Parts: sequence; C-alpha cells; structure tokens
Amino acid sequence: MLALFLGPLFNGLFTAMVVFLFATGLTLVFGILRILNFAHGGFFMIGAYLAFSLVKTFASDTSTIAYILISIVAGIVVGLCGLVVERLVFRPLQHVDEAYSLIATYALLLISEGAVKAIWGVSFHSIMTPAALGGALIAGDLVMPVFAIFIIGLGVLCYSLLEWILQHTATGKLMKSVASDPWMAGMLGVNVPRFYAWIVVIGFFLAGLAGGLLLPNQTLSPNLASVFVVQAFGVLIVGGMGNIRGTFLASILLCVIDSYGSVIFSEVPGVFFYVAMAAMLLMRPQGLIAGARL
Amino acid sequence: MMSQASNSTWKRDAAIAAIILVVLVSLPFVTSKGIVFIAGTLALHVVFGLSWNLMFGQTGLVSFGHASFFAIGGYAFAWAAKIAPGIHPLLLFAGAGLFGSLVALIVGILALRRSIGVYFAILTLALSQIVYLLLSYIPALGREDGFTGIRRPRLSLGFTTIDLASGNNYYYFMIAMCTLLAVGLWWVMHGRMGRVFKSIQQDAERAAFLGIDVQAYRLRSFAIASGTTAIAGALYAPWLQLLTPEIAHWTFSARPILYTLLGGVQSFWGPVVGAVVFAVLEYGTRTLHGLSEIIIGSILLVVVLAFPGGLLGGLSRLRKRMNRKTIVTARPEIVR
Amino acid sequence: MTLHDATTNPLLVATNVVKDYPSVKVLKGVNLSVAEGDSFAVIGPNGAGKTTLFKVLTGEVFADRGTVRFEGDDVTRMPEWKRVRLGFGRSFQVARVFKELTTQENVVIAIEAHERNTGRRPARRLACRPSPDVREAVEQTLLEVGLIDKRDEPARLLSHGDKKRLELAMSLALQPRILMLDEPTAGMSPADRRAATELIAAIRARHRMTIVLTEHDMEVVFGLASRVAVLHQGAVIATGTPAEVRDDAMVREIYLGSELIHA
Amino acid sequence: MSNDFSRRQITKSLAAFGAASAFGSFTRPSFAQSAPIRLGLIAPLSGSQEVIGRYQLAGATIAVNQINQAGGVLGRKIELVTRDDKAAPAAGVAAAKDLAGNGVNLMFGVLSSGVALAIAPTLQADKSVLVVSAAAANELTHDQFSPNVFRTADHAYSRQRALAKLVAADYPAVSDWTAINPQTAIGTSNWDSFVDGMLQFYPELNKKPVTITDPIWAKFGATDYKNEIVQLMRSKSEGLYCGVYGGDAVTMFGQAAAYGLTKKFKVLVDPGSEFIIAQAMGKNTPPGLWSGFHWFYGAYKGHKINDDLYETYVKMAGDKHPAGYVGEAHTSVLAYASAIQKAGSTDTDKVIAALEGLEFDSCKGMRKIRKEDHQAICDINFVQFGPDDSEQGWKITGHRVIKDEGLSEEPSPGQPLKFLYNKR
Repeated sequence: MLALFLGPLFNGLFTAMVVFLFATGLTLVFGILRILNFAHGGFFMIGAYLAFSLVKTFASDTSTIAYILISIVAGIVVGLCGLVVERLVFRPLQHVDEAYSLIATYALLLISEGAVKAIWGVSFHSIMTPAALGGALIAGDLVMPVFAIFIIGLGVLCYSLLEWILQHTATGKLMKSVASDPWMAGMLGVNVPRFYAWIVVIGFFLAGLAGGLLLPNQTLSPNLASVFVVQAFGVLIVGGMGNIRGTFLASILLCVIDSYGSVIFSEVPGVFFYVAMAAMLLMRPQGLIAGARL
Repeated sequence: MMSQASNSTWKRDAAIAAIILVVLVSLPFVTSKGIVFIAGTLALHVVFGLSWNLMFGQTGLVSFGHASFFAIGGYAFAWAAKIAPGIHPLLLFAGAGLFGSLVALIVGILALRRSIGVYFAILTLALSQIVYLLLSYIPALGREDGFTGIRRPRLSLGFTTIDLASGNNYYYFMIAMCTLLAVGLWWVMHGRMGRVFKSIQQDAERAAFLGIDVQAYRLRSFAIASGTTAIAGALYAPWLQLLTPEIAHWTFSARPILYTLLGGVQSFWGPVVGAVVFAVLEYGTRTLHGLSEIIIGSILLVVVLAFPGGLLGGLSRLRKRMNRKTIVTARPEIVR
Repeated sequence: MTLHDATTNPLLVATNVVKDYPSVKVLKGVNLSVAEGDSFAVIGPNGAGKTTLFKVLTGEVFADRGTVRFEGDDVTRMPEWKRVRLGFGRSFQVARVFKELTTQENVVIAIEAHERNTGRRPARRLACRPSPDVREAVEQTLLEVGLIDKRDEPARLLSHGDKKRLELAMSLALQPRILMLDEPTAGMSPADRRAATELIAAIRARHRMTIVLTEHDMEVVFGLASRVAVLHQGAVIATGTPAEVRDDAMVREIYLGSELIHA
Repeated sequence: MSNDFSRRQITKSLAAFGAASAFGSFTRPSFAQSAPIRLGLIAPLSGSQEVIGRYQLAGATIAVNQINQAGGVLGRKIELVTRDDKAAPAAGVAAAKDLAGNGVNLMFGVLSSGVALAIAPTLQADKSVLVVSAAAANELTHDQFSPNVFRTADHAYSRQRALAKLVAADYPAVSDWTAINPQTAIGTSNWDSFVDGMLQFYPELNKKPVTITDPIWAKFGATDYKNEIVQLMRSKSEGLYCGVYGGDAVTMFGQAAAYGLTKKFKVLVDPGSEFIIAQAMGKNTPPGLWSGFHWFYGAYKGHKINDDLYETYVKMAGDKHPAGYVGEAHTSVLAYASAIQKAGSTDTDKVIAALEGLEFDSCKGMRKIRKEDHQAICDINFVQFGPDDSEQGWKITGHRVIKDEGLSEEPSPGQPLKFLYNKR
C-alpha cells in the first residue's frame, strides 16, 4: 500500500530533480543575462554524448567516481563551448531585443543537433548505471532505486550549494547585484562583460554536467535536446523569473503533481505538468518566489 | 501630409501584394506540383506569421503557443465537416475562425488579466502543450496518427459550384482566402484599431492614461490573431487532407516567431520575407540528408548576427546608409 | 493635523489614503481636497511620497486603505483608463510619448482615444486613415502646442522640451476636467521652464481646467499654484494658498535650515 | 559498440545519391527509352526517425545497385531519387508532390503511418503510386485504403497476431498477460491485435482460457517510466507485452533494471524494436526478450537474395546487424522491378495492375500482394535477445519465422478492420 501513496511522490521527486538539474544552468543564464536559452538542451545533450564516449573509451566498468569525474569533464568541455557561444553570439546580441537572442539560441539548438548527428550518428545508445548505484532500497512494497535516490540527493545538494553561494559568499552577492542592476554594478567597477562570460560558461558547464550525470537515466539519441526544454522553461517561470530557489520549488511542485496526475488519470499521462503550470501562472503571475533575482 | 504618407504606404503595399499574387497564380503553369504544394503551404505560413506579428509587432504580446490555434482551427474544421457534411464550407471556415477566437477570448480573459510579457509567453506555451497532448490522446480526433480522410469540399456559390477537389482549384481557393486574411490583417494594423495596438505596444501605461482599455485591446489583438490563424489551420486541413498533433507542437509555434524576427518586426512584410526565406532554405536543403539542421541553423545565426533588426530592418538600414540622408543610429531600437 | 478646507466645490478628494510597499510605509493617511478650478501643487522633499500619492490619485496604483473620490464618486479602485474617461489627464515626470510613431500619429491616437472615451462612435469607414474631424482636431492641437512643423518627425527624435509639449498636447486632446502634471518642468533649463510654466498657465486659462501638479521648483509652484499641499513623510502637514503655506509655522519648523526644498 | 555505420553511411549516401540524383533530376530530360527508370524513396532522413530512414536508404541503394549490375529492368537502369519526410505528414506530402512534379511517380519507403496516411489520398490526382515499406497501420489497407497504395511489408495486425501465436505455442504455462503501451494510435492497435491473437491461439493451442489484464498506458516519448514500472511490479500477470518500443523501450528497461522488472515477468515481448534495445543496452539487455522484426537476415541463410543483401550491406555499412527496414526497402524495389518487368512499362496504371496479385521473391522468401487490399502476405520474423559477455554485450538466443497462415484478416478495403476475437 505504501507504494500506492508514496510511490508517485518518490517518482515525482526524482523527475523534479532531473528537471531541476537540467534547469539550473538555464536559470542562471536567464536570471542574469535575461536570455531564454533554447540551446541549453542541445548542450545538455552534447554533455551526455561526451560522457558516453568517455565511458566507452576509459571506463567500461563504470565506477561511481569515474562516472562523476567523467560528468565533470563533460561539463568542462561544454563550458568551453559556452565561452565560444558567449563571444560569438550572446555578446554581439546583448544590446538587441531579447527576442533576437531567442532565435539565435534556437539556431544553436539546430546546430548542436546537427553536430551530434555528424559526430555520433543517429543510433540509440545507453550506458549502465554504475554498479554501486544499481540496486534498490525496499520499504514495504515501495521500491526506491538507488540511482533515483542518488539523483534526488544530487539535486538537493546542487540546490543547497547554489543557494549557499548566492546567499553567503561574496561571489553570490556580486551575482545578485549584477542581476538586479548591471549598469550600477558596472559603475562600481565590476567588469560586467567578463562577468557575463563567466555566467555563460558556468551555465553551460551545468548543462554538460547534468548531461553526464543523467546519462544512465536516459536513452541517448539526437532527440534528447528538446526533451526537457519546455518543462525547464516552465519551472523557470513558475519559480519566478529565474531564481534558483523558485526553480527548485517549482520543479518539485509541478513534477509531483504530474506524477500523481499521471497515475490517477492514466488515460492522459503528462498533461498535469502543464495544467499545474498554467494554474500556477494564473494564480501567481509573479512566480513562486517573487521579486528576487537569482 | 498624413494622407499622402498613408496613401503611399497603401500603394506600395498593394503593388507588392499584386506582384506576389501574380507569381502565386502563375505557379501552377510554370512549375511542378511539388513547388505548387510548397507555395500553397507557404501562403498559410505567411498568414500564420502575419497574425503572430499582429500580436507581437503591433500589440507587444509574445505568444509561444500560436500553433495551438492553428491546430484548433484545423481540427474544428475537420471534425465539423465530418459530423455535419451538409454545412456550407465557407461557413465551416468562418466557424473554425470564430471558434479559435472564442478559445483565445476565454484564455485571454484569464491570462491577460495580469500576466503579460514572458509570463504570457510561457502560459501560452503551457496551454499549447496541453492542446498538443490532448490532441494526441483523443481517439475521436485520431490521436497522434492524425485526423484522416479530410475531403476537399465542393464550393457552391449560388451561381456556380466549384469542386475544390479537382485540379488546382483548392490551391487557388486557398490563395484567395489567404489574400483576404492578409488584407484583413493589413487593414486592422493600419486603421484605428491598429493605432491603438501600436500605442499599447510602445507604452501600455501611457496608452491607459489616454483612456484606452489596454486589457480589452490586448484581448482583441489576441482574439483576431488567433481567429485568423484558426482559419489558416482550417484551410490547411483539406490542403493536406490530414491533421496531426504535430501542428500544435511548440516547435511549430516557434515558426511564426522565426519568420517575424528573421524578416523584421517593424514592417508588415517582415513575416512574409521570413517565411519565404525559411521555405527556400528548407527546399534547398531537402536532399542534403543529415546536414539540413546545421545549414538552416547556421544561416539563421548568421542572419541574426548580421541583421539584428531582421532582414527588412537590415535592408532599410543599408539603404539609409547609402542615402546618407538620415543620421544612422547605432542600432535600430527594437521595441518589445 | 489635517487642514481640510471646506471648499465650495471639491472635485478630487483623498481621505486617509494609506499605501505601503513591502518594506516601507509610503503614505500614512493622506487627506486632501482639490476644488474645481484649483491649480493645486503638491510639494515636499524627495521621499515624501509625492510620486506615490500621484500614482494613487491617477490610478496607476491603488491605495491600501482610504478613499479617493472624484466629483463625489468613489474611484479608489478604479483603473486608470476608466478614470481618464471620467476626465483625468496626466503627464509623466519623464515625458512619455510613443517613440516609434510620428508626432502627428501620437496626437491622432490621443484624439481617437478621446472620441472613444466620450462614447462618440465615428461613422464606420473602410479607410484606414483618420476621419476628417480627427485630422482637423490634430491640426488644432499641434498648432496650440507649437509642434505643427514637426508633425512628421518620429517622436523619439524630438528634443526633451518638445516631447514634454507633445505629451501635453496628448493630454489636452483628451479635454480632461482635471490635469495631473507630475513634475512638468523636471530636467528643463530655466528658460524652457519659464516657457513651460507660461504654456501651462495659458492652457489652464483657455480650457478652464483644474490642475494638480507635483513640483520641486518653487518658482514654478508659486507661478502656477493657487493652492499648495505640503507632503512630509507620507502625510500632508499643511494646505493653503502659497502665501499661507510659506508662513505656516510647522512647515517652517520642519523645513528651515535643513535645505529640503530643492531648487 | 554497435552500429557505427551511420557516420560513414551519411557521407557516402550524400555523395552518391542524395545530392547528385536529386539535383540531377531537374535537368535530365526524362522518358527517353534508354533513360533510367526513376524510383522515389520517401524516408525520414532527418529528425527523430533518421536512424531508420538511413536503413531504408541503405536497403534501397543496394537493391538498385544489384538490379543495375544485372542489367536493369526492360533494359533500362534504375535511378534512386530520395526525399526526406522528416517523419512528418506535411513534409511527406511535400516530398511526394515534389517527386511527382519531377516526373517520379513510382514511390516507396515511408516509415511513419501518419506520413503514409497523409500521402495516400494525394496520389491519385498526381498519377503516382506508393509502395509502403514499413508503415504498419491497419487503416492503410482498410478505412483509408487508396488504390494507389501497396504495402510489401507486414502490417500491425498480422505481426502482432504472429507474436501471440509464438508465445501461445512456446509458453503454454504463461496464461496471464498484461502490457505497457504508449498512449498512441499504433500502440493501441498493436495491443488490440496482439490480444485478438492471444484470444484465438492460446485457447486453440492449449485448450484453456487466457487472461488479459488491462495494460498500463504511458506517454509516448516519456523520459520517466517509474510510475508505470511500479504499477507493473504490482501486476500478477506473468507475460509482459512491452508496447513502448525503440528508444522509449530502452529508457523504460534501463529504469526498470533497479526494480527487477525483467525478473518478475516470465516472458517479455516487444512489437518491433528489432536491434534497437539490444544495441543500446548491451550487457543490460533484458534476457529472453522477443522482438518483432520486419526481416531477420539470420532466418534465411542459404536464400540467395538474403545472403547477397546481407553481405553487401555489411561491406557497405560496416555494420553486422542490418535492421529489418533494410530488407523491406530492398523488397519494395524488387517489387517494382518485377511489376515493371511484368507490365512492360513504367506507366502508373500499368504498374498498379502489375502489382495487384504480384508474387515475387524477396530477402525473406516469396511474397504475394493481395489484389483486393494491396497488402502483401509474407513471413513474420522474431528474434530473441539476451545479454552476453562478448564485446558487443548481447547475443541472439533464438529466432522464429511465422508463416502467414491465418494471421492476416480477410481483405476489406475501405472498411475498418474487424477483430475476430477481441470484442472490446
């Protein structure tokens, strides 16, 4: 009976953390640069493919450590891509309407899909969950895969870390001040362009990292790019214009609702995420966490 | 002065429209069926883009779910034509448009109350995802395999009856309808209501302090754009003779946005240019299997970087620079 | 505390208006009464709540508590566009015009808005351009504010003063009963300021409208205002004619020596 | 590990066929007697189904090359013209119109049923004919029947009933079946067909009734199946029909590993993922999974067409496991070749007449196209997979050929398919 009531909660939390891990970099870039990055999914996918290739080349029997290290390497490579994208695309478009960076990122999404096909081909791939994360914990009839617990923990850790950085470190305060008033920050001697470049690099790093970390959960195909994008946009906005706490809470809220909804109304799976999203936007147009940037 | 200015716009636009019409009408005589099919589809996409720009360029509303109205119009037409085959097709097309407007009205009353800007965008995105998923689940609408067996109707006009199923009749009918819709949109944009829209797009609060009921006019803009798109969707149903939920997908909603921004927001012709460029790109890369994404993506990127005001914005800047009449501002001020 | 004069014919009355923002109380029970034909200035130091009061009166934001009445009708929760239809007109601190449109189009929009506001439905016309009546009125208005030569210029290219004039023209086009001017001379040179003051005075005389303005510049205040209210820390501490206010003991006590009235 | 052919293949096909033939077709004057016969391949060559489109392109290319090396048809060479349908109906119709506009009226291919159903009603006006090489929707030979459409591949009804026959015969002890299905039209129609087969064959073969438990429905293209897996773990059924296929099945089985789903059920079957699950999952391949195949090369060793196709493919693509789509596209070209030979002409009407009732040999033996509903009667192949310690991580543990004897329904073009046993 436990599974009947708590199962959807557990699974909803897991999906929530998947969406959250995907959306962190997106939130950061949107919160500070106000760019709604369609290509985020593309670079998430590149991170996943990179991690896949690394696993195939270096670690046929994946240990948990290797898996995490590989994800970090994938994140760094994607972060470097971010540097290029920032220089060539985002920076020139900084003074133009946000809508134009939207097409630019859409174009980047297409390019990243094409690039993945050219490099890795179009076949489906998947890798094993590292042995240590393979089993499941069982409580009554509730089965909780260790990997899912790991991802939930990772999501919470990632959130806590970002929250701590934002609230308690000088870097975090700097980020918040640039986010709320870049002009003033520039006046006070912050090198805003370089700061933006760093944010994009970190945002892309997070995309690549998430790609690597979530690799065992997903089938790898060139369609992966657009799988989470719409949901991530949803939690980003429902959370409140790109603040990390809001994104975190919105991920949990929407995914848990969707999880229960899909179990109860199994004829229309997946609809409840969007129903909840629309309802939230109507009830709280300012977002869950209003006002705060980041 | 004013009358002269608007007169010249009218004449210029009418001339451009006439040239486009001549090309479209003569296509079946000079090219293959493949091109004619693409041109017909393009005409619908043009209306799709123009109506989106009525919201964005004219009223300052960003919708990420415009495709859902295209789908709503198409499915409404197909379903009505199936259960009530006796109804005059023109009534069905009008009905589909009204239905689209009605849905937009209901959504708009809720959504436009407070949330505008990116919230409205994401809200419409959420709604379009719901439409997309429901269309792919409802058995009566054919699920994700699509609504099949849509016939091209016979059009009785009192004095004569035209069988739209034969030859290129439906193509011509569609071109005529799209022209009507485009003229209608042009008229709305340039008339009294258009001026109100434009003022809201520029500064909604200022407009309110002129006594303009901003929400009501946003709603009007949303309803007109959605209704027009719904008619385009209804026209699409017998054109393809099949509807699939894909036409409600967010990637299809991205189309009018791409058209408009690619072509240029400020000009009426922006979405037209964007749609044509896109169609040419797609046609040109149709045999470059596996490379089309990279090519289309790169071209889009280059255009955005080179002409951040859209192709038409870039052109007019170039022309200004050549004429050296006006002081060229650093960048065109793009209004959101 | 209140100096609520029993005016003969109050047009706009604010009673105990309270407005809080999340962390600050901005208005703490403001009372004021503007009579028909007044030229009413709200003065006070920065942060006194002038702009917020202005927003509450015009309907840009709503009061948390208290009431705003116009001709005896409660308009506290009435949105700005409806108030405009009752006869409110306003200008902004930084002139707000429709930048991408021409001077003339700006005025056309205002005049057509006025047509709608007063419920006059123009004859259904197929033509897109404005009706002859509207074009006539535009011509008049542009002449009055002296922008007739710049009618086809995009508003964004107008000088600061011209933008202010255009904004005024748009407000005039609405033929308001009460014209609310938020710092009408902010950021102008002394010469422009004098010209603007004269223009406002002339318009007021010609159209016999009631004016409410906030202003920093005392010269403008004393040149235009028939009555003055002093706002301090979210409350009105004095109301009266300019001379009365200048002589008010409390005002002098609070202000003198601390350079609070900006020039 | 698995099929690396895609990268090499793309450059090759690009150079050889894609660009050259497509652009060439504009300039070349057609219809000279010695001019090549042009066949149009419509396949998803970009987008989400590209992986399968490339298989179809490979199979078609091989067939055309083989025929040309053997001297062509009616003394003319065959030329392949390819068009991308992106697995999207509108793009499919545009592709068909484009082909017809360029004088290519004999078309084949098409993976997605949606695309096939969209193209079907447009063919007559353009005097074109389409031979479907993969799209399995029953409607194509029923409600939405078009005299200009043929299907040389098996369809949903025959395939799923064959699967039911297989498990009814091989696993008589497993009498309670359930499913996880995508909430899609083909998902529903596959499952209904399978149930129809179970209700017929299980009692016939085992003299006892079979229990069908309501299936679990999942979102098509979902990224998370944990809720569905949890529900399946609570099921008392012993046989699982895994209707989610392809990449979705890989995701589902990957997530199910932690729950022990594959151990819970005694038999696992899949409607038609072919090699996708094994190739993607390697060592994690669910043991004993039966998968439906359009064509399995291993089942026809010794049959010349099969062996030639297999060898050429391996040489060309560097991939040892051609998917069934390779064989089906190959078959459609062969069908055209023999129909054109029989008709002595490439005229659309004559080719249609020749295709009706055509019997021809293919990589999986003789097929016969029914005159009434244009459906080919052919073998149905199944392969059983399991994990392995080898480099590739999986192996084939068995395969089965089910002859279409009493599997397909009676032809009823224009009428909806009526299930004989599944009366829900």
